Amino acid sequence: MSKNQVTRRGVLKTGAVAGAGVALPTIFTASSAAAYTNEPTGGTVTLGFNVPQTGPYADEGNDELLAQQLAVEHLNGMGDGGCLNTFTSKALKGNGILGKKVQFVTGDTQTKSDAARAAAKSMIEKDGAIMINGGSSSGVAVAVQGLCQDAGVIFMAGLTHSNDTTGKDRKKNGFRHFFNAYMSAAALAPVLSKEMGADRRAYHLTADYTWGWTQQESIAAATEAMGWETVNNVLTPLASTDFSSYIAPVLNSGADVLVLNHYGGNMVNSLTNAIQFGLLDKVANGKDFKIVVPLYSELMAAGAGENIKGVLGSMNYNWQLDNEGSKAFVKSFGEKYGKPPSNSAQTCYAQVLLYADACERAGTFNPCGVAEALEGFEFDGLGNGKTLYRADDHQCFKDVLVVRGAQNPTNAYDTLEIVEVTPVEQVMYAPDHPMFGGAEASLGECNSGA
Amino acid sequence: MDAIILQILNGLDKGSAYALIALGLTLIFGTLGVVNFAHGALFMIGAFCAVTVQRLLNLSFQTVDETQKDFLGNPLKVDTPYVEAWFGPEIGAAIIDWSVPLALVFAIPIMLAVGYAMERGLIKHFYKRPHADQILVTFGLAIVLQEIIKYFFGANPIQTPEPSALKGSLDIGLMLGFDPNAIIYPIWRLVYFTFSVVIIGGVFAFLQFTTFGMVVRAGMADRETVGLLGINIDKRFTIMFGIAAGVAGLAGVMYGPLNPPNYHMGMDFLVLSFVVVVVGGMGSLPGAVAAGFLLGVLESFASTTWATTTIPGINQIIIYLVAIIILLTRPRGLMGRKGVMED
Amino acid sequence: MGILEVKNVGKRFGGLQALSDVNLSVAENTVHAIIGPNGAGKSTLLNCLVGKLIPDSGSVMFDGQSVLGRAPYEINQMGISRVFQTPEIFGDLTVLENMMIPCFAKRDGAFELNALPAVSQQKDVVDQAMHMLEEMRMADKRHMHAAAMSRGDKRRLEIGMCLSQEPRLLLLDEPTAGMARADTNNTIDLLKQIKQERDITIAIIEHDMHVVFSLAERITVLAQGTPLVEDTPENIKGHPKVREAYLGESA
Amino acid sequence: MLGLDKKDTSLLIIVAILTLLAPFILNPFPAGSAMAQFNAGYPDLMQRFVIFGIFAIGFNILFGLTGYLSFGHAAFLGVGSYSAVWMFKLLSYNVIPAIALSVVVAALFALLIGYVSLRRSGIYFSILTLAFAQMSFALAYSVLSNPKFNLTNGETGLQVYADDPQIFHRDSLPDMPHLFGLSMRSTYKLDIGAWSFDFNVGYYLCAVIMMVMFYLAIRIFRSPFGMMLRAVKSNQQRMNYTGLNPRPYTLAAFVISGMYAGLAGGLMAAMDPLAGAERMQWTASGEVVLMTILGGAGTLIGPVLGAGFIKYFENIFSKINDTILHQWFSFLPDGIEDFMVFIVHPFIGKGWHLTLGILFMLVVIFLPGGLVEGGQRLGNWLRNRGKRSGEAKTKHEPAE
Repeated sequence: MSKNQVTRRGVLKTGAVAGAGVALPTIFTASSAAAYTNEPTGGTVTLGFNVPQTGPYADEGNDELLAQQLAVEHLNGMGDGGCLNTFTSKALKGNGILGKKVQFVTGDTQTKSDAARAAAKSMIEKDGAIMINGGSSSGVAVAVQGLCQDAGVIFMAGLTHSNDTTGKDRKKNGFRHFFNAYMSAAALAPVLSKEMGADRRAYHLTADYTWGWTQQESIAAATEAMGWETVNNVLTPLASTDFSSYIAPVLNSGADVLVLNHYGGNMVNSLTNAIQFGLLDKVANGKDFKIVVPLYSELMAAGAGENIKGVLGSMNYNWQLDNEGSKAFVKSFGEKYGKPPSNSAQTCYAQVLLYADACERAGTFNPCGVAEALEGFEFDGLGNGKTLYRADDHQCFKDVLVVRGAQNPTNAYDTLEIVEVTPVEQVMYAPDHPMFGGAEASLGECNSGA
Repeated sequence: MDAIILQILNGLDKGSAYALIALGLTLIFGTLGVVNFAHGALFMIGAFCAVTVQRLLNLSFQTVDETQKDFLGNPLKVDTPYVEAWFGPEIGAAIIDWSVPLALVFAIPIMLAVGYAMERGLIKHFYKRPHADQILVTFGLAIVLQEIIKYFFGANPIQTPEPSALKGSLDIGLMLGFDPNAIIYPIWRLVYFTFSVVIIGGVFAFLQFTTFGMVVRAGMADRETVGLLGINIDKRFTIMFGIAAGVAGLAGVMYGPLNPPNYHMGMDFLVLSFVVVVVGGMGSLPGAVAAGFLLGVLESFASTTWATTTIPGINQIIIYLVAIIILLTRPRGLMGRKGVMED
Repeated sequence: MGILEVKNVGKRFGGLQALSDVNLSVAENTVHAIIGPNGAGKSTLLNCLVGKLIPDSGSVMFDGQSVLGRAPYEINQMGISRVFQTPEIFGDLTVLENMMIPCFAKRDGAFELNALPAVSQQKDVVDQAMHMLEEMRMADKRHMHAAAMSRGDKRRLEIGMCLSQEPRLLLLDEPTAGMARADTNNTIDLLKQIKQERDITIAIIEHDMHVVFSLAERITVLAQGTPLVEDTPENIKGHPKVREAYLGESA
Repeated sequence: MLGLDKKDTSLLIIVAILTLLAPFILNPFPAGSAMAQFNAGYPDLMQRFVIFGIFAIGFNILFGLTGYLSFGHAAFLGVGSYSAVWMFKLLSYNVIPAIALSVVVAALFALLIGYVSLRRSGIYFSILTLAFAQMSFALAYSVLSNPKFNLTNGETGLQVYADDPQIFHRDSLPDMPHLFGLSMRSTYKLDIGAWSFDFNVGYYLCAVIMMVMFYLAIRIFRSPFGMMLRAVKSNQQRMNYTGLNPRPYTLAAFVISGMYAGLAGGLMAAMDPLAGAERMQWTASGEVVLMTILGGAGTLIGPVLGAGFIKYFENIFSKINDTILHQWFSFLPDGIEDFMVFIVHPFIGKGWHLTLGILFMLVVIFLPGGLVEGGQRLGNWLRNRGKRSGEAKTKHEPAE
């Protein structure tokens, strides 16, 4: 084993130091003989799962981790629960990836860019991870994506909803399965108009950072195009825990819809506060007052409890989605973990399989080959239905779900109901859309680390 | 006008939480001379008392309902809380509905015990250590406590709703002769405000009118002299620590319906409550309460559209800005005593 | 014209007139004691001299320059050193370091960013400090933590620290308060020796009449914030007003 | 040597040897073995060890010497990082101007904040620094990242984009931070038998800078200035009445430690050209406090040890997941294996905060002098034990 390692790394043996060798200086850890960063040479290949394990998003990270572990089991042929069968690409054989058994290492992003990059680096530099998957915020996704680009490994983003991830910060080595703020807005606007009418006046509360702004911008643009008016947009500090002072003036502002451009704990609290103020029981401008939460997640729904009843929002995926891929995945996940998968879990699961499949189809782990195989890849299955990985910006295009908090949930898992599945055509946009960095945005060159 | 009344109301309501936490912090600091960074954690533990009571009341047995399916297509297991089985569905549901007020009863002995254990087990050994050491050890304790809570309750917030009778909001504006919907305020927030006024009043009355309180106040002013009088001031201070913990805990229980408790809520409040205490003046009870309400109101006004458009980002920094200005102009805070915490 | 001239100084705290119309002149190279019953304003007066308090009215001149409005460290740099009632030393530092700090203050002024050379290489300061330690008969304790010393030693160290600045005026605030008789006598001897060996003016605030009459050349008696009399010890002893205000009670 | 006495010289030499040989010392286990996950000798972590070492050394100059507990030092680190990345964006990826500017800007920032904060002492000072740092964080995270005036790039973090001016950039230079063309990410890999060691340019740059900063810290500790700072901590009253003005001394210490923090921030950006706002948050300031206390405040080597300890925890301990635990205990019978995993589980992986909190409390309670005191006590105990057994022998011998 040890000797093997010396030779396979192509090290020059020197006479002076018997059994020791010095490799040539190279960028990152790829040595001269390796074709790309962390080229797997043994019988195994290592994936890096980078999710928040501490901090407020730890539960979501844990969900992602469970899904990724499930994906590894499915890849290694320890039973796939029928999931692989629903996947239109048949390249995966249940014997790992390219015949190599899949191993994984985990890192803790702490939902902080710095910590996430440190964790990713550790997995790349120390554990030899060939790709990084997961994450639970856009800041982290953009930061880790940039790192993976420099390091020459593939980055498969987890939950990241900001336009920037595949917009102005898009990278050749980075891929996003999750949908984005623009798509949320495009999917929501027609439903909002249908449910609430075309002459609504909207009041926006927006988390005061990049994601919040892009989300607000997208929603305002899409709803204004339907005839809505934006009465006010108030920026709330990310560190806020109580939103009462922002909610209090809403009713008296002439608005009849409140849009909460918040995520995670911010959203749970702002929605709870809004319900406390009884907004949903009020009538404004002669219409029933409504609340919209553009981006939903199962954990946020759980945190907000009964308050989500009747509140509209959008999701990338929901376990209640009725297609074969989804059913197989929910069954497999549910039997193993005793609960249905969340939409970020599904994204992380799909990303692992998509990566593995691309490797198989490309016949290599070389990130440039893998990227090429993923670009323009069309598939069905894995939960979302027909999906395209667009070559221009590495964004997945698929149907978007508009969901609503259920009035009478029967158990802890069906608190959200699917209102409409917005077809992918409606949420399509040009790769050089101004909200996505315009014509200047570029993927750059693929980096394999060689 | 109505907008101003609304923000004042909101500020007082926000401030009541700050004031309650700061009151406990100041009690501990004033009596024991200890800077307790774990005070936010006590607030958090209080909130999780409510969560626990809710969980206990919802303890259920499962029956299989063949007519319904769960998400995997298996027959649905329906949970029936024991209380509903014991007291009948209606009374049982009502008991569960009132779990937050019930948790108050439950939280008092728990918080007193936690406070007692903390003081005897840890804080006691730090009376003679430098303030920096006290800050550090209680900071460590705060981390440990919140991680323990996270281990058992997870990182996600947990709803502890108010009783349905107290849900919804009141149109105060209508009562004052404004247009409808001008001043709407949630009932539970008014309850919280009233509650904190009662608690604050209770603590002050206790210190003002009981012999126990008089000794403690004397001890706060001059510990050695009271000790010389042969009064066992340490024991009383232990009890004061328990009371301070109790105040923080009750504040936490009642806070649950406002914003669902999560494991890091203590840390979120910690920095803020220290700013409140320092602005009020270390060791001054009226100062802490006044500063709590003052900062609540200022924060409320800073978050109005008018304020944020005049000075962008003012809502992000208002608290710190006020702290800096006050500390530079009034070295010991609003009502601080000389020589306290200046070594 | 004395080295220290206090003219018409008044100081009020709220409703309490702590000092009113205080005039005091301390002649150079004398030992001048300020005595008075409790609450007579001795400490307030002292604090006005060293910059801790600023009087409401009047002037305080040291060597022809006003000290009013100056910070304590500036007044110290003018040549006034103060010994506290309970010894104020650097408890966490060694005895030698304690003695070196005033030497540095003497050499480098109120602030000097002397961050790179090692203390041990500052030969002049080390020698000066060692010399003073020897004079104070504590050279053998130079590596001890100052906080670990006996009270008498701390007092001697503090006096030594003040002397190493070669002040022109040494202010002593009840230097023997709380001391045993033997320690008190040692301190008296030390102060006598100091006075003999150098040109220095000493102003001393004291309760203990034994100390006052062993050391002082002039005495000012303060009562209720104003100087009652100023005279030689012999005259003070027999002064009826003083007996009435002070000695009568304590004798 | 170098103006240090014998003891300090040997300390410096030990630190130098340890840092230079760190790639070996930190990778004691063969690359493929089960213990390899405890290896810490990969470039990123080694860089962090020394960078946070610098940060903690600087913090210790303020806290350890003067006793002023700043809860806002992370702000200087963040400012340093932002300055460095701006240099990358405007000039080129060369690290020299970036690091230089980060120190200068951090110094100015520290001068400003210190001048105001040091008007108060004790907890008032702590709260003032905390308030300034939180304000800086809030400004950096959102206010200063608005599209009109984007100084910090907010949540995503400031980074270099292809359309940045980079006026001195040439195509022949690497497209990442470099020292006159030598990329910070170049790594020599040395394989000896089953062992594998990384020698990274960035690490060695940081290591050399840390040794210089450590050396400077020793000089400061031993200088009259250092003595004055300890005097500030010991008795400000006496200082005032000894003709010394404590405020410029504390301000100088504050600025120096701010410069150390800025340097650390600049180096962080030089190793990884991205500056995020959260490195300015008060919890980040708390971290450097933890490091310093854990290692031993006021001691020379303590903060470096503390920094290494916490970063090791954060990066190595947090990666131990249940799968790995099961591997460890797999030699045990099934029931006991599960039980052991159950017992250990809360403390590792995602529970690393808990373990850290407990350790920190234990250190503050039982070892106020930190790990350094622990080491000394252990040393004394061993020596005494040796002595006692020696004494026992000598006592015993005459009897025989």
